[in-house]
Formats: sequence, structure tokens, C-alpha cells
Amino acid sequence: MGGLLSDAHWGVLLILLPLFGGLCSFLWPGAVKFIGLATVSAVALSVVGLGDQLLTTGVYHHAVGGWGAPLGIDLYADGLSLFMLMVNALVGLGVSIYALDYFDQGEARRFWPLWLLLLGGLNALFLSADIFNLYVTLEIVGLAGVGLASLSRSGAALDGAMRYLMATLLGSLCYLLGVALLYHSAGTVDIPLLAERLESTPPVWAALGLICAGLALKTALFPLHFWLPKAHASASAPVSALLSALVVKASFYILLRLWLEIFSVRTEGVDDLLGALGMAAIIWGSLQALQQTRLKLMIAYSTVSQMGYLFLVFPLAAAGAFSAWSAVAYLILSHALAKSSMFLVAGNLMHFGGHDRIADLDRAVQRLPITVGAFALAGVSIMGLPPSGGFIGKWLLLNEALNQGRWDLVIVMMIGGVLAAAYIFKVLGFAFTQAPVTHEPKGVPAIMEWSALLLAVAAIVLGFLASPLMLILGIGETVQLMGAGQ
Amino acid sequence: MNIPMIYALLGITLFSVGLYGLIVREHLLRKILALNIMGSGIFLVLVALGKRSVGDLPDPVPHAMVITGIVVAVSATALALTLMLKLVEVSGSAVLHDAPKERS
Amino acid sequence: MEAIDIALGLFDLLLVFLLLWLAWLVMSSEDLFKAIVLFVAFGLLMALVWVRLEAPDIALAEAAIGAGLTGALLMAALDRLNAVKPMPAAAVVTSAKREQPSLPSKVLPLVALVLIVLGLGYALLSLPDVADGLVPNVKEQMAQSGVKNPVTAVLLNFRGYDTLLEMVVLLLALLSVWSLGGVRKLSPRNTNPVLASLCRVLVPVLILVSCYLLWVGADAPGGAFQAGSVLGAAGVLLLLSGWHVEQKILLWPLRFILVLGSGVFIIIAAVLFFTQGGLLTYPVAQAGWLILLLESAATLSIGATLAALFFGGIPKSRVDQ
Amino acid sequence: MQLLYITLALFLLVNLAAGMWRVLRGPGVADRMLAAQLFGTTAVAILLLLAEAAGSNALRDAALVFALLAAVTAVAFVKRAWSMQEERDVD
Amino acid sequence: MIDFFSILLLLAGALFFLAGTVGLLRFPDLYTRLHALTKADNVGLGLMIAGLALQAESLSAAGKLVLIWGLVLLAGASVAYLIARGALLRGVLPWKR
Repeated sequence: MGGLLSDAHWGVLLILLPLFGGLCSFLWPGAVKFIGLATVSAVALSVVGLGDQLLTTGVYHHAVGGWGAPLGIDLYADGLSLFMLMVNALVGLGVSIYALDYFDQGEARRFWPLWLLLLGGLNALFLSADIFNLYVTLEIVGLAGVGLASLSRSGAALDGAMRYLMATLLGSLCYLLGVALLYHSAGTVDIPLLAERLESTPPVWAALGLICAGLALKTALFPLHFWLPKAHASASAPVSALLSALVVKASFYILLRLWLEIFSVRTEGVDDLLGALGMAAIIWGSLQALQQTRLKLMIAYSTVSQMGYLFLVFPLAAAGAFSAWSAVAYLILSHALAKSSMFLVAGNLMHFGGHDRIADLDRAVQRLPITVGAFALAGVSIMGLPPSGGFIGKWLLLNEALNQGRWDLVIVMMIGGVLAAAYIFKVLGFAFTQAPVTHEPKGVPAIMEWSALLLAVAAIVLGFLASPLMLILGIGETVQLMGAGQ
Repeated sequence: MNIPMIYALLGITLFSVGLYGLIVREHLLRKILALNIMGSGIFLVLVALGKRSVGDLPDPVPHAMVITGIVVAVSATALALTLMLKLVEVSGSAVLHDAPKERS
Repeated sequence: MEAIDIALGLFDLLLVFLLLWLAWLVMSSEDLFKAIVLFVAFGLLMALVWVRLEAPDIALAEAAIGAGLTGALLMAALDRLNAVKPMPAAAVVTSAKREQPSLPSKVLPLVALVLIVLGLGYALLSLPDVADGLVPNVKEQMAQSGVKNPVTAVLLNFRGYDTLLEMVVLLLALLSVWSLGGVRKLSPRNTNPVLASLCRVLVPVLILVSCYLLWVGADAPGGAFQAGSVLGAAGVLLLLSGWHVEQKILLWPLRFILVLGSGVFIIIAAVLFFTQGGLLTYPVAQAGWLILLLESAATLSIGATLAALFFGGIPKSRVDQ
Repeated sequence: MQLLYITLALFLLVNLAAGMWRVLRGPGVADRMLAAQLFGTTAVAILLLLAEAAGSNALRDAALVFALLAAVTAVAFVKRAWSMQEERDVD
Repeated sequence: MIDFFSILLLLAGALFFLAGTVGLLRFPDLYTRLHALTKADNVGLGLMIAGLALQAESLSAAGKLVLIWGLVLLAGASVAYLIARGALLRGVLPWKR
């Protein structure tokens, strides 16, 4: 039985299931919720299956079409991929449950096909070992993201979606030109083969610049973050959660993957540039978040700053440290959970009061204790306080920075933590006090409250699971990973 | 300097001209045209550099990539145009304004 | 022999110059309609470039899309833009912003443009003069691919997984457009007899050409994407001539055709996966007809998707208006 | 014969470049469109000449598609884009 | 002999294309330009296609060429009519000496 489980190609299922589910939900709009929830649950089970398989047999390899690289496309999964797939499954499940009650019938019919196809694209992205295939998955993620961001059809949502569309298309094009240069330098688009063949030549440098710029734009790295606050803050709550928790992480994952596999040995200076921009993002994003008067914009700017932490890995990982990038993987997972929970909370508060003005939260804690509790727990993880996933990730990163004597990074991370505490306590403060203007509150469905809490609790629980999760991350030892699987 | 290389250089120039237009011009329709020109430039680079093989056959792999790329580009263009029209319908302007509107 | 090379060289240089000029004009001309017409001309010339680069498959796709569909899409969008934008209040907002840009803000992007061109150009020029890419690998495996056209072999077999995902991208674009809701009313029913007769001739020819391209794609340039684009053009022409279809026919069958391409792809992928043990691993003997099946489904979907994208809104919203 | 085909193709391309002037100059919307229509016909001729020079049947298919699609753009123009006012860019 | 006719037809075709372009550039208004362009170019293309058809290796190849010409003629004629009619309806006045 165990053999059967670990022999099954969970990876392939992870791609085909959501795509098929997406098509079905488009064909049968009457059954979208059922199809959607069933698909997301099946995906979550498949991730468990894949995890079991990876733990017993090591990295997963599949040559699509039986051709194998360089002619064909390879699927590949190691600890890092599995981690990202887990993010997909956990956040996806939480947001899907939330979405059951959030959308009305018409919106649900538009939401589910887009979301399931997005999920398929994300899974395909995390399983790909081929830079052109990654481009195609990026297109899926981008276009689905635009469709989702504009779901509510409000003026602000359309404006945000347009910004996002422009940014994501430009990012894809830069990435594609980089892919073209890499292909013509090495005659392959397979990542392990590229790692073997590439040398430090001007076209590779140009490709590095283009790919970094394109992916940084998609990941909203400061100062290329201009599109994110509007796009993420003006979308529907579940969509904001998906965009902030999953979509921006996808492009970051590609950057991290290519960095670890292809670019790290060939570059100096770029890693410091990315690190510096990451530091700037932490400070700038936090300061902006602190100034916002609207909850969703505050959360969106918080995403800008939290993405900055991820970019600190580049100067640190230059020394080849496992703990640096595993810290980042941990941060990704905990931020995804906490941030999606926060956006869902914002959705609840908007549902409840009809607005998301922070100053007018008006004792929300009395009427929506679960929701405010979820926000507080998610906030603990975002601030990086123990015991939470965010704490473990930031602690690992901080340790690495201390070991390498990078005091600049240490100081910025400390300041970022304090600022995060400031903007989160500001919200909590208003949630406890009476607003000058009172208003008619509306009830919030229990499912929406509990799913937000569930995600927040998961972000905290991560803090207790450090050792098993590190074990998972160790599968395939990403540092010399893909080549080793051959 | 051979003929394919000239076309490849044309490709990066088109990419850059498109990028310039994307940044400098404000009207969304113009930005959409700019993205299309950038895409054409990239396709040119992909295909032109694939003509460096010694045999009689140009590299078919970039050709396949570009064919799907062209079809995807037109569908993304259609989406962008529709989004632009909806935006104009709601906001009355085909330009993205940087000044935040929600300062009320 | 030499004279031919000179003539070809001049042809290439003129083509390169024209494309650069056109691209610049598309970006810089004040009038939007002019920019669109110039962009259509740009697409036309791109098709000639593909011919010069010995990429007839791409030339076919570009002829259908770059020179045809994109132009139709842009013109329809411009028309709708003029129709939905009569608000004077908005004009005030835009004119208020129309201050003269300062000199550095004009010059800086140009300097950046030149720097990028120089940097990337240097990168390109330092590539080796000869590189085989994947040509040897493709040649080696062609016999196992089930088709004779190497581009089709790459698209549907060697890198068929990419194509599966691209079909999803295409569907997503349409889903997103539909999710935005209808944009405007349909054009009024056509009363022009010349246009009607033009459609009566052109639409069947377009459909025939589409079938031909689909069929010929296995051995010669052509295939699902080109055939689908031509089919999409037929749909666009029908829509332009004010073609109406019954509500009920549109709802379910249209959705079915739209997902046919990606759906058949996914189902075949899954079936092959369970029988052959690999994602999209065709048995060599069956590869030929499996590819034809996939391409036929993809052609229908691409054609329907492109036409639906041109239409803009959800067909259902027609009744609401 | 080869040389003649290529030279004629070059000649037609020069022709096409000259037609650009009308697109730029206008004055009316229809004038620009008309010039683009000329491009279509000329491009078909160029393609056919190149096809003959290269002995490629596929290029004739491309010319066929060109001939068909040029009509679609033109119809789109007549039915859609030809409105009274001309949209101007704001910058 | 066939080559000779071919060359003659091709050159004559090129001449008509030239005439069409000159007309497009020099004629005073939309209608005259329309007139010059659609007629001259379609004849030019026809002559060229005749010249090329003489060289075609097979009957089907020649047939495809003729089909292309037929389509261009049809599209050109219809579009010329549509543009002229549209222009008249929109009040573009014909040029008078």
C-alpha cells in the first residue's frame, strides 16, 4: 500500500487535476462550488501524497512525453518545490472554504474557474524544471491573476487589475527575452543542463539582468512595487488573499530557483543590489503601511515590506548557506498563511461594517471576536514574534546575517519588526475602541470567520513544526539539487 | 555581421522602443501597442538566433515557441483592450492616474 | 549569384529600416488611429521578416494574426473607446495633467533606450556565430514524432506540454474577458448587400483554408495555431457582418467548443499517463493520429476563442441590452 | 530568373515604403486605411515572388492567408473604427 | 520562350504597382486615390500572378495563384466600394477641378 502511494505520480495529478477541475467548473456553472472544493481538496491530498513519496524516495523526476531534456520538458520536485506546493494547498484550502460564503452566485461562477486554473498554473510552475515552461506557467498565473483582480468590476478593482496586467505582461516579456538569450547561449531551456553549460558571458549577464528585472517586477520588489498596493487592495478579499499569498511568491520562487541553480556562481554585485532593494522594501513598505488609513491598503503595503525580507536571501545565500534559503522558504510559507488570513479578516470587517477604514473599526472585537483574534494571531506571525512561523523564518535569517557579520541586514530586520508591530497594533487598538461614528453592522457568516482563524492558527502552528519542515526542505538539498537528481 | 544577426539586433531595438513607449506614453491603448512591439522584438531574437545552425534546417524549437507566443499575445491584447474599455466606461479616462483617488 | 545576395541584402536592410521606422511611429504619432494603421503595417512586414528567416510556419501565423486579427481587434477597441467616452468631466482631468514635460524627463528615457540597445546588442554580438541549438536532437527524434513537419513535432509532441498550458492561457484570457462582463451592444444588423456577399464568399474560403492548414500541418508549414487563427478570422468576419445566432445554441455548445482544445489535451494526457506511464507519452505508432486529433480540437477552440475575444462580452448579455 | 524575382520584390518593398507617406499624411482616416490596403496587396505580391524564388509552397499559403485577412481588417475598419472623431493621445 | 513571357508579365505587373503608388501619392482626393489604387494594384498583381503561374511546377500551384488573385480582387473591389460608400455617407466631398 505504501509502495503504491509512493509510486503514483502525484506531481502529474497536481497539474492535471486543477486544470481539469477548472474546465469542468466552466462547463457546469451550477456546480462550481462543489467542483471547486472537491478539486482543491484532491490537490491538497495529492500534495500529501507527493510529500510522502519525496520523503521515501527522494526527489521526483518525470520526463514529459518520454523525451527528457534537452528536447523535452522535465518535471522536477524537491523539498523547496514541495514547500511551495504546500503553500498552495494550505492557503488554497483556506481561501476556498472562505470563498464558499463570500461570493454571490454570479461572482462564484466567475471566481472558481479562474481560481482553479490559477491553482493548476501555480502547481505546474512549482514542478517545472524548464525555463520556457516556467514562462508559460507565469502567463497562466498572470492572466488568471488579472481576471481575479477585476472580479468585482468596481472602478478601483479595474484600475488595480489594469496596473497588474501591465506589470505582469512587462515582467513576462523581460523574462522571455532572458530565456531567449539563455537558450541561444546554451542550446537548452532545461535548468540542470543550463547549470552545467552556462559560462559567464555577456549574453548570460544580459539574461540575468532581464530575468531579475522581470521577476522583481512581478514580485513587486521595491521600487517596482508601484502596481501592487492598488491591485491587491482593491480586489475582493479572497482574491487579495490569493494574490498576496500565492501569486507574488510564484515569481519569487522562480528567481530563487534560478539563482540557486544557474546564476549564483556567476554573479557578484547583483546579489547585493537585490539585498539592498529588499532592505529598502522592508523600510519603505512598513512606513507606507503605517500611514495607511484603510485596512486593505495597509495589508498590501505590508506585503511589499514582507517581500523585502525574502530578497535578503540573495546576499546571504551567496555564501552557499542552506539555512539562508530554508529560512526564506519558511518565511514564504508563514507569510502566505498569515497574509491570506489578514486579507480574509479585512473581507470580514468590510462585510461587517461596509468599509475598511482603520479608524472606524468601532469595537469590532466585541462583535467579531474570532475575526479580530485571527488578525491578532496573523499579526504575531507577521511581526515575527514567537511562537510563530514568521518568528522561525526571521530568526533563521537573522542568525545567518549575524553569522556572516551583515549588521546592516540585522538592523533593518529589527526596524522592520518594530514597524510591523506598530501598524498591527494600530489596527488592534482601533478594533478595541469606540469609533466616533457608529453604524449598522451586518452579520458575518461563521465559515468566513473560522476559515480566517484557521489560516492564522496555521501560521502560528508552523512555529512548532520547525524540525519536520526542515526535514522536508532538506529533500534534494536545493543547493546542488537538480543536477543530483539526474 | 550576417543577416540573421541584423534581424536579431532589430529585435532588441524593437524591444527597447516598445519599452520606451510603454514608459513614456500614457494612453493605455498606446501601452498595449508598446507591449505588442516588445513581444515582436523578442520573437525576432528567438528566431533569428536560431538560424545560426550549420545545417539546412533552422532551429524549429524557437519557431514553435513563437507560434504559441503570437497566439497568446493576441489573446492577452484582447484582454487588455477589454479591461481598458471597462476602465474607460467606469472612470472616463484611458490613462492610469498616479495620484491616489481614495484620499477622501 | 552575387547580384542576388546584394538584392536580398538590400531587401533585408530596407525591411529592417521600415520596421524600425514603423515601430517608432507607432509609439510617437499623436493620432491613435494612425498608430493602429501603422501597427497593422508593422505586422504585415513582420510576416515578410519571418519569410526571410525561413520560418514559414510563423509567417502563416503572423499573416493571420499580426496582419489581420490584431488590426480588427484594435480598430473595434478604438471604436468602442470613442463610443463609451463622451464624458466631458474626464476630459478636464486629462487636460489638467497635460503640462509640458520637462527636458530631462524627455531625454532620460531616450538615453536609457540607447543604453539598453547598446547593452543588449553587445550581448547578442558576443554570442558564438555558429550554434546548433536543438537541431540535432530534433533531427534524431523526428522519426518517432509521428509527423514530418519539425515545428509541429516540437509543438505537439516534444514540447506538447507547453502547448497544453498555452491552450489554458488562451482560455484564461477569454474567461477574464467574460468575467469583465459585456462591453457594448452588438453592431446593428448588416443591411449592406456587398458586405453580405463578401462574407458569403470569404467565410467558406476561410473555413476551407483553415481545414487545409490543419491537414497540411503534419507534413508542411501549417497546423493548429495557424488554422485556428484563420478560423477565428472567419468568426470575426461573421460578427462584423452582424451575424446573429440563437441564444440557446450559444450557451452550452460554445462553452464546449471553447474548452475542447485544452480539455482533449488534458484527457489524452491523463489517458496516456495511465496507459503509457508518462504525461503525453504517445506510442510511436499512434502518435500521428493522436496529434491530428489534438490539433483538430485545438483548431476549433482557438478559432472560437479568438472570435469570442473579438466579440468582447459574454454572448448572453446580448439579450440584456 | 531568381535575380528578377528578388529585384522585383525589392522594388515592391520600395513601393510600399513610398506608400507609407500616405499613411502618415492622411489627411482622412480612410486615406490611411487605403494605404494600408495597398500594403496588403503589395505584400501578397512580394510573398509570391519570394515563394517562387525559394520554391516554397508554404509561402504561397501565407500569401493566401494574407489575401484573406487583409479583407477582414478592412471590413473591421469600415464597420468599426471609422467614426467621426479621431481619438487623440493625451500626452 | 515561356521565360520571356514571364519576365514581360512580371515587369508589366511591377509597372502597374508603380502607377498605383504614384496615384496614391499624387491624386487629389480619396475617391481618385481609391480608383488609382484598387484598379492599378489589382491589375499589377494579376499580371505578376500570370507571370508566376507560367513558371509554376504544377497545375495545382498555378491554381492556388489564381485563387489568390481572385480573393484579392473580390476583397479589393468590396472594400473599395465600402470605403467609397462610407466616405460619401460621412460627407467626404469628391474633388472638383
